[in-house]
Amino acid sequence: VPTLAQAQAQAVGEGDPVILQLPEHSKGLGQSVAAHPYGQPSKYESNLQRRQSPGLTRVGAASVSFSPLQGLFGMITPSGLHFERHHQGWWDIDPTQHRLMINGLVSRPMVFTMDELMRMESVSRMHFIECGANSGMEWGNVAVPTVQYTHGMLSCSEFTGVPLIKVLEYCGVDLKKGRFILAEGADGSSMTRTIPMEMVESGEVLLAYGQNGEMLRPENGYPLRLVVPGVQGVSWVKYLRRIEVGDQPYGTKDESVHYVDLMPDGQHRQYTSIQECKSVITTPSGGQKLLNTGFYNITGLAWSGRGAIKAVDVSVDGGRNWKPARLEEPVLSKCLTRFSLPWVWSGQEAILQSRAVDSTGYVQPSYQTLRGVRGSKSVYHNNAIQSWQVLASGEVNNVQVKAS
Amino acid sequence: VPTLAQAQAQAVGEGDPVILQLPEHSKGLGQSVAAHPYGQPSKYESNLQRRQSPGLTRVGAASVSFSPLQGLFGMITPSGLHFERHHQGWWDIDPTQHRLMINGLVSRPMVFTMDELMRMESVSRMHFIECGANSGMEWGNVAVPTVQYTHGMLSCSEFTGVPLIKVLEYCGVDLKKGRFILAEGADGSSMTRTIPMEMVESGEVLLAYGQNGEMLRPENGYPLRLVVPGVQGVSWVKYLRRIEVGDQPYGTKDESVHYVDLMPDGQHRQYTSIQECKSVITTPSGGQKLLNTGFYNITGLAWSGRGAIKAVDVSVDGGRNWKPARLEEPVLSKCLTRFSLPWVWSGQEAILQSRAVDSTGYVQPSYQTLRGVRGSKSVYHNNAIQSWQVLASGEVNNVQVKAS
Amino acid sequence: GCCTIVQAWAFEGLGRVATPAEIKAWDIDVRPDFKGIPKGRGSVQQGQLVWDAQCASCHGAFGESNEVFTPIVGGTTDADIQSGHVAALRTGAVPQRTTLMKVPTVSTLWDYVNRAMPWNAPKSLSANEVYAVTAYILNLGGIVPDDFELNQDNMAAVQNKMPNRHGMTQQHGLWQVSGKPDVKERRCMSNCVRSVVVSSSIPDYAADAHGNLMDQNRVIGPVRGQQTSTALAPKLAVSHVSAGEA
Amino acid sequence: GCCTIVQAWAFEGLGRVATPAEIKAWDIDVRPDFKGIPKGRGSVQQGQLVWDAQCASCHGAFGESNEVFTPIVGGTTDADIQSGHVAALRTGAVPQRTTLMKVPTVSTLWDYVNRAMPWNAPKSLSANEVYAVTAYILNLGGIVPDDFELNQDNMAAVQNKMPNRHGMTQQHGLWQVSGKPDVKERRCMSNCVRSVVVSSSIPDYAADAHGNLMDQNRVIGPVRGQQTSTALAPKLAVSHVSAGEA
Ligand code: HEC
Ligand code: HEC
Ligand SMILES: [Ca+2]
Ligand SMILES: [Ca+2]
Ligand SMILES: [Ca+2]
Ligand SMILES: [Ca+2]
Ligand SMILES: [Ca+2]
Ligand SMILES: [Ca+2]
Ligand SMILES: [Co+2]
Ligand SMILES: [Co+2]
Repeated sequence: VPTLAQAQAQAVGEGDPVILQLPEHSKGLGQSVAAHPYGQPSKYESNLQRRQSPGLTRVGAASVSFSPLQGLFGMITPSGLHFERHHQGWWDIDPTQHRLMINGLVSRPMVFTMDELMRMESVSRMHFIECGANSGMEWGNVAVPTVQYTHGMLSCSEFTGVPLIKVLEYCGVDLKKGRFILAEGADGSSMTRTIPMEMVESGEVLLAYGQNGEMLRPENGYPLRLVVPGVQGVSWVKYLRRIEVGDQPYGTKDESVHYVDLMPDGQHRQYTSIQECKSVITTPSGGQKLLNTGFYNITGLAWSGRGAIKAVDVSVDGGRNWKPARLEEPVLSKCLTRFSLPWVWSGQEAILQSRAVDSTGYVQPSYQTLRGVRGSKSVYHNNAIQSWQVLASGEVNNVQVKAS
Repeated sequence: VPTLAQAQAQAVGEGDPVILQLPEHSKGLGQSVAAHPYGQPSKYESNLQRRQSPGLTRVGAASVSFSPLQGLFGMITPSGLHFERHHQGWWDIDPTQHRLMINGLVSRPMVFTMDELMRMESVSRMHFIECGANSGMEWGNVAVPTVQYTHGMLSCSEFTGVPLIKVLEYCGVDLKKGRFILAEGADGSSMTRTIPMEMVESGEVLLAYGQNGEMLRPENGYPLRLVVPGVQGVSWVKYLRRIEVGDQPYGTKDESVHYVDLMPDGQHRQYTSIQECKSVITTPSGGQKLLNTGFYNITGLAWSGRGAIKAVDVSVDGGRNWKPARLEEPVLSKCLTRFSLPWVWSGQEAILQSRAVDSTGYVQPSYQTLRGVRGSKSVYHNNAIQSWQVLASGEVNNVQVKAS
Repeated sequence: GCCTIVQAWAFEGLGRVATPAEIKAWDIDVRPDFKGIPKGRGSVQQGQLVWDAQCASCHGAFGESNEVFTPIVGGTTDADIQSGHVAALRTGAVPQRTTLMKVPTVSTLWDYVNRAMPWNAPKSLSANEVYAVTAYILNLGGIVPDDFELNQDNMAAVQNKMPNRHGMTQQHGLWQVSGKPDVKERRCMSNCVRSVVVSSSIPDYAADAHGNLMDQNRVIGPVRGQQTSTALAPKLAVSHVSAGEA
Repeated sequence: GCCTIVQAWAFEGLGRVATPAEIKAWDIDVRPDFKGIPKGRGSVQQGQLVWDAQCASCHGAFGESNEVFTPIVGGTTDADIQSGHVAALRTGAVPQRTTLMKVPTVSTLWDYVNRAMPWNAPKSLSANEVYAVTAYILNLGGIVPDDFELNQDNMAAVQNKMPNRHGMTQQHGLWQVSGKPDVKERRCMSNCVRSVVVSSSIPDYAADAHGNLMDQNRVIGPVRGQQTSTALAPKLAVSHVSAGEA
């Protein structure tokens, strides 16, 4: 790892040696095209990996790897760094052998091959996917150091596939009785989740095979997954093998034992699904260190499972005062939106926060407001405002604050 | 490679064996999270690679690899499949040692480190990049079999960086005298290209380091390249080390010997840059074979260096009749736009074409119209309508047609 | 003519009707109303045999193990079985929430074990084995007696004894698109609060619990990762704007 | 206070002024008006020594080689040197366009050799060597005599002898944003033409010139790649809509 000194332009004497002495690559012949028929990031980028959070889970095949949001730009997540959540491990399934079955309250239960699904008219749409348990470790207290671990169960891709409602209509769905679907995976867990037909009818729920221009990655459900925009990732069933139309919810394990939100009165909320409006500053963020005083671009991500982002406000004084940030275009529904605000750091302590507002007018809550309603044992759906404390040393730390 | 028969759902007797006998992945435990800290495509996707066109160039380090458009979805090109064009090979440059110099008609010539450039306020924008020589082999006759080779010097990414004009203003640029910039790379070729200040002033030209959420790939100019939306790829100088502001064009090798368009009168057009409105059907396309008769989704890509796509028309009878295709949203300026049109193939011969119209009202020309003005020796800037002939056998072939 | 341009989303000719055998092979879900459950039976004793052979290695002999997954059994009381509310969820008396403390529906247990367990050999159990091992789990939780035999007909009666059967609410706005949010923040822009204190941060001793953060950040850019391991940190110059101005 | 939120794009404190030595090290471009060219000199004879030692292996002894790159020399005539228009570009008399047939400006040759050649050791030549080898290339093209010495002062005179110096036009709409397109197609929607014939296609013998196209397409999807190699093609069933309907 090079030191900071190396990374600063130096003008001692004649000038910077890396300018005065031409580098090897200015004086030699580089590598051929297609040296990598499928290209890779630079070797200097290897610090940015998806990582597990030590101690969070007990076995790697029922676990999470987090996206390194601290180093990402724009809204697209590189597919190689997409977060992972598996309940019974991931597979690289032979797509020629994969089938999708539609049954239940349809006049014609049907089977489709990937060839057939990929022949249908398709749409491509950019959407975020967030695990319902994202930021779950932080409900009670600060638990993890960086935005990778606090918010890294979040990714955003361009998905390509067929609106499920069109295929259900083709199978003769009974939309009067059939107010729910069950989506089921082909992996060992055969993940099952109930989705209200209202969502399917919106046309937004997709039988998706494409992700960022290519096929889904194996870790993300190759060759077929459900895309349920705005809804927690567990409903985006991977390795999708079956859709059943039914007249009541299915009460599956991951909607009766997990992905249920414990309230202060001891009741669990069941079928919590929608990821409400949320944002986080990714640079500067926890575990980082500012190089020196001066100009910085405060930047981060905002999203809402209920629509588009309308505004993001940024505070550098722990929530006393706020200023609207600039939103990167296009601002799309149920998609990450990049925001930024220029800032000059004087070298004194600061507390950075971002607060998003969505197209329904919903305002992202503080921890105080959120806990006031839901307590601190919910595990899921923590969309509180994140605070990053900048110390005089330039170190940025994850903190929670109490305002009065 | 599995046969087609394997890929069709089979309902002989009881049903399809791949449904009746549960696959291994439904009955076992899969792999752990972060098994690949940086993920890869499925092994079943290995046919989609960037490839050289045999015989096109003589040495791999001054050559082209083409993007496999025949298998891509949506508008984003996976960075691993981004087309490559190198003049003196590619490098994986140590970014801590990389510098950008601004000189020429500025009051303060300056040097920036990557740290400093990445601290500045940035924007993220989706744009296509197309080589000026894309489709160049086809000016006279059909020369190559598939859309990978006819149109594959085309990719589209979300780029992140700083608007060059802001940095020039910071250096005290003289915009009255300085009507041109020279962009120069740090590789062996130290690629130089002149860009009119008019384009820089639009705010669209970026000092870019980000591509699809992560850093630029080494093959695409890591750690810094110029992004010049709407302009041929050669101007998007990679490994960017210097910007000079000047009062006249620079007449560099790649604007005096190459990337000059030969007209029928023997004159070359110099400083041709803008990639005019163009489109191509990617499925079904040359070298493919339809699986059987019935429903198909004709889909492809459209783009314009002068703005946004307004419409794409599709013909299935060689240009006699046209129908407007559906455009995938968002439709962005100087960005790929995916179009599609549902079609039922009866099994008889057909000739598929697409024709794009951009926001300036410009209509993509036929070969007859284009050659009528520019002849057939231009090499660069072939934006003619592409024809794919569907034979009764289902085979799709690259053809050119003559209408009367 | 050669070709028809058709109306969108017609899909003519794609797919085929599923056979009854195919639907039977894949349609394995069991709903809270027991729709989908196959006939069968299994006793607590039979379940113990399955459990000890195929489950205990991961979940512990009494479903109490925390090694591979959180405990399945524990934390419920006879009073809970009476009330249908697991009291410890309200009082916080039990630190960890077991499966039986949360699961409101016995169908969920049956369905999940049937589709996903044993973890490394899912879908290998017969229906009778699933009945039996479900009975055994219920017995470990004191929900059914030692001599109980579970079958498709007495599931509904067992459901009435599930300790947390009334522990779920759907009174919230997070499921349906039309649902209303429960949390309301206001968008104050200036002088929103008087004082702000840090109420929680990572204790020093846990600073390197996630490894060396320097190695989890890019080597260039506006910031670096903090050196959190014991290895020597590179010297930082944070007191001036840029070395170039020195 | 701790912090100022500033106006966008201010960048306060970032970057530093470049030193004269740094600018000298990197600002190597030479424009058509010869701005940027360093003082120096080199004769055709000296240039031949450089060429034979460092260039001929790739470009051929007379710049005629097609092996590593298209020929540098050839296709120009004395008449072209007179007119400043390479006639073969109009007549098509020469199949391949050499560098000297196209390059309008001698500065371009000097600049490019100086920055990029020899290909595998760019920027290794001295200014005098670049003058010399440029003189040698010009001599191979009959533009300067055998006893010529090129230097910064006679470049302008040589420019007046470049065979294609008048061969470029900027009269087109493809450079500036405000440029107008030269090609006008109309957007006809129906009955646009009477007949359509295929005028060009890939000859059968070239069918596998790009390898087996089956291996360049996905193994699933609406289509397959065509089998273009000699290996046996899998049997295709194209006469019915789907095997499932059989
Ligand atoms: C090899 C280890 C292993 C074996 C053997 C195993 N399990 Fe599991 N079990 C797990 C893991 C890991 C999970 C959590 C899966 C997840 O994250 O979705 C689990 C989850 C469960 C759950 C759901 C608990 C909850 O709260 O989500 C039940 C019930 C269960 N197992 C029962 C069984 C039964 C019954 C058997 C034997 C027939 C069995 N298990 C065998 C590892 C195992
Ligand atoms: C190892 C092979 C090699 C050597 C040695 C070499 N060249 Fe080249 N040269 C090339 C290649 C390849 C190109 C094309 C580069 C590109 O695509 O931009 C080229 C391009 C050129 C061009 C531009 C031609 C055009 O039409 O674009 C000139 C002029 C040239 N070389 C001159 C020289 C001189 C003078 C030397 C010796 C001092 C030299 N070359 C040594 C391989 C070589
Ligand atoms: Ca989830
Ligand atoms: Ca190009
Ligand atoms: Ca069912
Ligand atoms: Ca500075
Ligand atoms: Ca200069
Ligand atoms: Ca069919
Ligand atoms: Co999950
Ligand atoms: Co180029």
